[in-house]
Amino acid sequence: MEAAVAEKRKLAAKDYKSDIKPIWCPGCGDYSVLNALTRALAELALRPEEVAVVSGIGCSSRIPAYTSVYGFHGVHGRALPVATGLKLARPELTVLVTSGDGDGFSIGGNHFLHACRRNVDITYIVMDNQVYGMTKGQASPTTAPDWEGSKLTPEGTGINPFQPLVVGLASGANFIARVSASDPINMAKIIVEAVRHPGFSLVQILSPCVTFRPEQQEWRDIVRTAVVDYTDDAARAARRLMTDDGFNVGKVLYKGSRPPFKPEFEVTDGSIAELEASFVI
Amino acid sequence: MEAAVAEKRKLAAKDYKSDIKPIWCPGCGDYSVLNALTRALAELALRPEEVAVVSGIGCSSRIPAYTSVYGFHGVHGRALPVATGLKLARPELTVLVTSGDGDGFSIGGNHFLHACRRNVDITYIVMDNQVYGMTKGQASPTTAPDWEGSKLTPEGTGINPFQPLVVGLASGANFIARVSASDPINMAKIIVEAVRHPGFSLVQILSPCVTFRPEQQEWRDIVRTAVVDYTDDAARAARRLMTDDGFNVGKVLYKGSRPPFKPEFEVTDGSIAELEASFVI
Amino acid sequence: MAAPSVSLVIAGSGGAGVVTAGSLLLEAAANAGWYALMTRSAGPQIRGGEAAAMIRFATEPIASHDDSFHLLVAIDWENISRFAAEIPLMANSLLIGDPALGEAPAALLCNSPRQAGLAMSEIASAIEGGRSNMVALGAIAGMIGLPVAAMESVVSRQLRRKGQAAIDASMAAFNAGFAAATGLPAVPRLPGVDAAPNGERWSITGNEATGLGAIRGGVRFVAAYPITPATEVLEWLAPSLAKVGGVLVQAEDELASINQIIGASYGGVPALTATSGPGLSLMIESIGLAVAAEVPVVVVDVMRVGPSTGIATKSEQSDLNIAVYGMHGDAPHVVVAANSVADCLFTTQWAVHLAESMQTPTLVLTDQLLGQSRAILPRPAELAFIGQRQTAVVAEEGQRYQRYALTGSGVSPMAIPGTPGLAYTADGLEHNELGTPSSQASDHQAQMDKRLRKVARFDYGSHWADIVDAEAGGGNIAIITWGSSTGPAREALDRFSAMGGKARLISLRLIAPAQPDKLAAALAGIERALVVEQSHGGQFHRMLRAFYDLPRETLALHQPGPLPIGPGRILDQLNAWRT
Amino acid sequence: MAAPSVSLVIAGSGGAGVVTAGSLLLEAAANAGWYALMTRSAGPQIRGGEAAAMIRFATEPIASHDDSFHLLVAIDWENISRFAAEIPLMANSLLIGDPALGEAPAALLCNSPRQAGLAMSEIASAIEGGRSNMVALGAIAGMIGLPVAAMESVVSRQLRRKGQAAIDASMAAFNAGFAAATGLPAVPRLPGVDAAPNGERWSITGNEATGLGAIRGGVRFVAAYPITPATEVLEWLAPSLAKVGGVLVQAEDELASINQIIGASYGGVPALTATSGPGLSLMIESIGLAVAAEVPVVVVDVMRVGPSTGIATKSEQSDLNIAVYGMHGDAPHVVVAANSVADCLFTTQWAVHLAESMQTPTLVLTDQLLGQSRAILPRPAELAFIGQRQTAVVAEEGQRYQRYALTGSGVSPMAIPGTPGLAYTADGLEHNELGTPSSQASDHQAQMDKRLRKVARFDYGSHWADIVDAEAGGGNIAIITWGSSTGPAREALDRFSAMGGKARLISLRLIAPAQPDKLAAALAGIERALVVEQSHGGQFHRMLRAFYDLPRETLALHQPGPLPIGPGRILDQLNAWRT
Ligand SMILES: Cc1ncc(C[n+]2csc(CCOP(=O)(O)OP(=O)(O)O)c2C)c(N)n1
Ligand SMILES: Cc1ncc(C[n+]2csc(CCOP(=O)(O)OP(=O)(O)O)c2C)c(N)n1
Ligand code: SF4
Ligand code: SF4
Ligand SMILES: [Mg+2]
Ligand SMILES: [Mg+2]
Repeated sequence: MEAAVAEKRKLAAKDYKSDIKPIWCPGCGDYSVLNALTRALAELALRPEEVAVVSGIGCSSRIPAYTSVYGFHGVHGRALPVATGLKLARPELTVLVTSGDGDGFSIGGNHFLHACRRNVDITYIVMDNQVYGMTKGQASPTTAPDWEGSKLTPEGTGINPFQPLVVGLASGANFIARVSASDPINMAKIIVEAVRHPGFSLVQILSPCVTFRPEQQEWRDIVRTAVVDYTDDAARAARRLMTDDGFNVGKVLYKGSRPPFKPEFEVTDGSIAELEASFVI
Repeated sequence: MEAAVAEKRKLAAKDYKSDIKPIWCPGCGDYSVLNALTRALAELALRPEEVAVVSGIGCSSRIPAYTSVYGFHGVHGRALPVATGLKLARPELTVLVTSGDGDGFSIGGNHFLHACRRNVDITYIVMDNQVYGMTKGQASPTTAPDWEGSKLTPEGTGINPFQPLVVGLASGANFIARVSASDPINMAKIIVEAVRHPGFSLVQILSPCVTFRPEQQEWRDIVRTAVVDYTDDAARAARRLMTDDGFNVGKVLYKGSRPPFKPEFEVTDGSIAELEASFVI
Repeated sequence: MAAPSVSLVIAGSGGAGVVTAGSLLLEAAANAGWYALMTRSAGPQIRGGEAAAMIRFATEPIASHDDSFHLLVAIDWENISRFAAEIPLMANSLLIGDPALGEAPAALLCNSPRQAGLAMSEIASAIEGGRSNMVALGAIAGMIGLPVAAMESVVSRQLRRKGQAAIDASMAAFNAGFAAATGLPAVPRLPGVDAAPNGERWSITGNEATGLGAIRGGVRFVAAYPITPATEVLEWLAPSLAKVGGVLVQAEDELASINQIIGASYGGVPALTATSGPGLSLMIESIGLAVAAEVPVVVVDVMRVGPSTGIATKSEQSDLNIAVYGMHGDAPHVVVAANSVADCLFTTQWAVHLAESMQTPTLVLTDQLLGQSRAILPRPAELAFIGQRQTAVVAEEGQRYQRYALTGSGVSPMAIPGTPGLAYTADGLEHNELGTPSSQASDHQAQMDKRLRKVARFDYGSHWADIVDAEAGGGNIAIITWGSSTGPAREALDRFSAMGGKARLISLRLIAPAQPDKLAAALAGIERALVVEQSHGGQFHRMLRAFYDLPRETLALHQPGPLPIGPGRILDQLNAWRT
Repeated sequence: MAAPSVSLVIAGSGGAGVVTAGSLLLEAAANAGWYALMTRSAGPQIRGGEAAAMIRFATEPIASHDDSFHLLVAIDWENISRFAAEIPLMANSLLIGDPALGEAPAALLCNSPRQAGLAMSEIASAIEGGRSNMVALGAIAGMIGLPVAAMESVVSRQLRRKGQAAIDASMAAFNAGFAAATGLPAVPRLPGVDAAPNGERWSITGNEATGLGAIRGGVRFVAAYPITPATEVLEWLAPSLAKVGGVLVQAEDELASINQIIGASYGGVPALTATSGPGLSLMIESIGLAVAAEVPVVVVDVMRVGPSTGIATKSEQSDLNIAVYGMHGDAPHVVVAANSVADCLFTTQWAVHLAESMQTPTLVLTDQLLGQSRAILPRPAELAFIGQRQTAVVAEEGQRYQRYALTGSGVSPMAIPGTPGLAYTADGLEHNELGTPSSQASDHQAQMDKRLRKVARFDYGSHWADIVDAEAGGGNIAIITWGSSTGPAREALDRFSAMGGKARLISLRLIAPAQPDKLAAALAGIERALVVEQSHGGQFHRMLRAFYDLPRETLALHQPGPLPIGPGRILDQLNAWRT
């Protein structure tokens, strides 16, 4: 049905939404990410069946079911390997991953490293709210060390926050951007760019958790559009990212040109009989 | 016995060795790491019972049993969390971790990220031979993309090597050095420095696998002493590390000054009765 | 249960303050000398969704909810149908809604309960600062016989910081509801009882009790990764550990948390983690390490509906298999299970004792129902259990220290790092007595025997099971159950006994290792057994078959979560056997 | 086995070329028309340590090693005692060493085998380019009746690239050994047989067979992390997959590999991973995801000695528990086990078929013994199994696609990404038929029933077990076993039968789900059962008790690895029952 329609006219953002009502709290930043994502898919003019959105567990990871494309809602922290397998086995699909700061950088940290390094052509969208929303408010790797809002770390974590873009860059991500949920139009634009860029694209989204981090509603006033344009020099990007305060948003910060990892996957003329012949004695 | 002796005289490197014969191949770089490590312990004048060496699985991870200090030989990739728990629960112990490029950066990657970030006062020694020695020669995260020596990746991995020092720095390691197994004396010196430096210290050792990477025996000729001294500026260190070729050795490359993560662990005057009183209604 | 009880539900959407209302009611009931059990259910929304507080009051301690509810007070109807299956109403139940909010949804009316209207919002709006939920509480109090005075002290304590005006408004709404109760149809009223002497009653959840058991047992290091419904164990432990000189570390994942506690325990500090099914799955490899390297650790699994992510907020007894059989290789270890909110304390404390005594990982199974339920209960007894590890302190003259010495008990004295002369390397590779890796069949056999011996020879005393005879010595019927199915089974037994039936209840606290001799003795004279558990696959029943000889006529009563098997269904089978 | 056979060991340290020698011998034997089974054992060193090749030759296909060896040729004595338990020598065995290298160590002499000297190094040094191992091979050939010609073609092919001089030197050493054999005490000689017609014999290891089964079944995506002893499955698959248009990815860890194959399979490509116990432990959570989200995947576990890291290079059948029961929650899935080197091919191919047909994870259990043994065997049959997944291709008019529709078979047609109009979200949360997350008890029950129905109703045909009657229709004794214990059991049965005994062998290939009706039928007339397995805890026996009714007199014969339970021990019990 959707396909037939798609042939007739360009789909609108709303055509990429499902009819399932999100479980999110009113005002959650993730609504605006869903809006931007569907807007980006419309802009990319992809048919819904050509796209798969993969996720783990968390409020942010609920996105796949709220879209009308193929979705996979797996276990906590393992979205990237699922997406890797899917993209390698079905290279013609457009594969996106939606994640949170806990799912992506805490339990999923190792896959993050190796996905950056492996540079498969997927787009990784991380809704960073500096908290575990789904489990009702614990510190995540990106939480400030002095945040005392969690009963698990009532005096703060005392640990330096994880810098996802710096680590992503150091591990080999091929495209790096930071956007704010308060600007869904620009977010959509950058998601489009990320999808189009070959290799592993990392998009960090500052997406407030209004329930457990109500103070993040101020982010919309704090963020500023990054002043410089992207660089393709990793060392320079590293210096910039290591010294920024995390609120430079709305632009691509780094674009690399490493070719994506794409092992050949197509039926060749070898046959099973040939393989068997090697055992004959 | 050892303790009594220790009181009488300073122990020598050999006193930190056990009588278990290593399973290593003749010529393996790890022998020289064992030598340097025991030499460093002697230099630090620590009593054997004050030290614990923790490891995972791999040729390199066999080191603990070859020493005369307390050892823990756990499962593949999980040495850092074991060491973290041990050090937090027993802050007076000197805790070192010995690992390999597979154990530490492949399966153990997430703990590496978070150990750097958490900055507990332990010393992490990684014997990097760019191969899985123990399982007979597969590519590791640090292997060059065109190495065709493994049957699992007969045409090379096609994947950019992992840059442990860059990622370690990006994640918050507080001390970073690279040394060569071909120079055990200097290696010992740097291990001493790493142990003395507060917080999480990362020491990458180029330690050849003579069996599966015989060409690494040439490393002794390729390595050069790093020309610049260490910096305490992370952004500068990042630029240096991102542009170096991996063969600058023999020096500390970065020293940070973040205080170690050290939650208080001592019996306070609170009592269990007080806790119970809160349930009384 | 033989004593009178009343069961009720307060339901409503987000802002309605359902859970707060339930908690106030519980405290007031405690003031009145009643016992209580409250469980909560919520919709999928993270915040502001619908919720229901299911409460039972009685004049004696409560083991279980009833099969149905006498009274449902719906502050609004928002999504209330979602709870329909969890809050069965019968023909004599009473359903109270606010007439201003329309009709009750059909899903609640299957058994045609009585209905009545209570204009909660209207009454509340007539009072400055009045709220519907206080009106509802007042009406409930009036109906079930809870004296106003019992609520007064609660409200004034709870709202002290908000000032007298807030207290007065709340009590005015409460009193208005209380007055309105006289016009409502009757539900069971509880008799007044004398309030308990000070300190003799506790209000505690299963998850808090688990935390307290850990600290009582000697745990001073906890590492964990948050997961529903185990997080509250950790939330209670974090500040509490700090008070007794321990520490809780939030780890990057469950692989880290299990290995951190292994490290701490290797260092000599009793250590614990708490998680739920998905997290336990991730810990399996390293629990096997703790078996092989003989490091005591306690792993609490607050079970939820599986498989996979399942239903995170609801209860099921389906992690028994993974807890007992989950490790690769032969990995003898200990699994214990709590059978009530109060028993979470006992069992966790015992678990620390077992782990430390046998130097082996011990898994504690509780579940969402136990963990997140709050009970008003008698002050739990002091327990003698305390983690006691056999440590090695001096090397034997001229001998190298044998960390894994082949002792008769299987337990070998463990050197704690820092002890001079006893340095050794703990190893997950098979090893000889010294700990040196060995691939010899003889070393493997010897160490396997030793590790099995440790848990097989240990004296678990009478704690391996709770056994209740409905009528001393009589009957040839047994209910065999475990964990949170024990409460309903206990109540079924009471009812059966009240009807003159004779039966025995055996609730296993020690799930592994099996105790065939003890169960055989407990089954003396039994000809028919009913195995009760909340799992789809009948995991407990299969486990019993694997390790025990069961009576020839054994019936397995099992169903998946989230609905518990109520006392009534168990009683039906007992009665069927009687006729 | 009824046919004549000879069992021998070649042992020596690193440079001695023991394993090369064994391989040459195997090939030569195949040329001579013999069948063979070779297993290897090595010391803990990564390279250059001591090694032993244990070989059995026969004129019929070989299921098992014998209880002891007729002949041991030690090229040197270096650390050979390490193998003593694995290479039992009896009084009539012959132990050959090089007199120049001293005495045989005591560990080999417990049963006082005959001894003889062969001056291998001396003979070899007399030949330019001659090596001791070729002398040893020659002597062995001479003693067991292997014609020189059979070796000639092997050596000339193997050494072609090294030139004629190398070939001549090798054959000269071989011939010298062959000649020396005449002076040595006798060991069993095999009769000459006709060489098999071209293409009718294969030389293959269990791990290679597993890889071939995967490709035959349709697997085209493999992700894995190396681990002993599963790595050879992957090493064979990597280049072979490339030849048939598939791909193998080396993942960062096992958590990644299982999730990568889940992703590929969700994408419609049959997918597999291979690992061993520690890796399987790490995959448990995500195997549960594949159960809940109904994604077919095949997970091969080449078992090694556990628990924990255990003994990586040695065999044990002790991952049965985790394979069957490892997941949290109730997670119905399929577990199959290969019972011989050849059966690794059959069973893996079948596993792909089962996984794809039922859209469920299927675990394949093999072990180090099967996986790393090389067999000369008859060409395996072509098999009809091929992964066939029910896919959905068009949406029903006006209906939203129900990914998890409640069908009678429990299998719901699966939409493959790319199919228009059928986009859905696969979910590990409990869900309704559409896949939308649900926490309703009714949805949970319905989906649990469906997932169980899939595997319970499937027609597994006759492949669920291999059943052998020693004497058609007769006997009241059964051996029940599985996996690599099947070979010795088969041989015990043959011997028993040759002695006039009557018994039945039932080797379960389908471990889960249980097939109680089928086993009951297979046990018709059986009064006594012997359960044989290589585990310390008797896991298989416990599993049988849990799911099956066993004969009243059932005996469990189990021991941990690495030593297999030989045919003799099984035969002893059969004989004990006969008298
Ligand atoms: C293995 C496992 N451990 C823990 C959990 C519990 N859990 C669910 S979501 C979550 C954190 C989510 O945080 P984040 O990714 O930041 O998502 P958010 O809810 O903030 O969007 C956790 C810890 C789980 N589902 N599985
Ligand atoms: C969970 C798990 N997966 C895989 C293995 C197999 N394994 C053992 S060591 C090793 C790699 C070791 O590589 P590295 O850390 O570089 O050590 P090296 O041997 O090169 O010193 C692997 C994959 C294992 N033991 N456990
Ligand atoms: S808890 Fe936070 S992240 Fe989750 S839905 Fe609510 S606002 Fe959003
Ligand atoms: S395989 Fe390589 S790393 Fe391992 S012991 Fe041998 S040389 Fe060293
Ligand atoms: Mg978050
Ligand atoms: Mg290595």
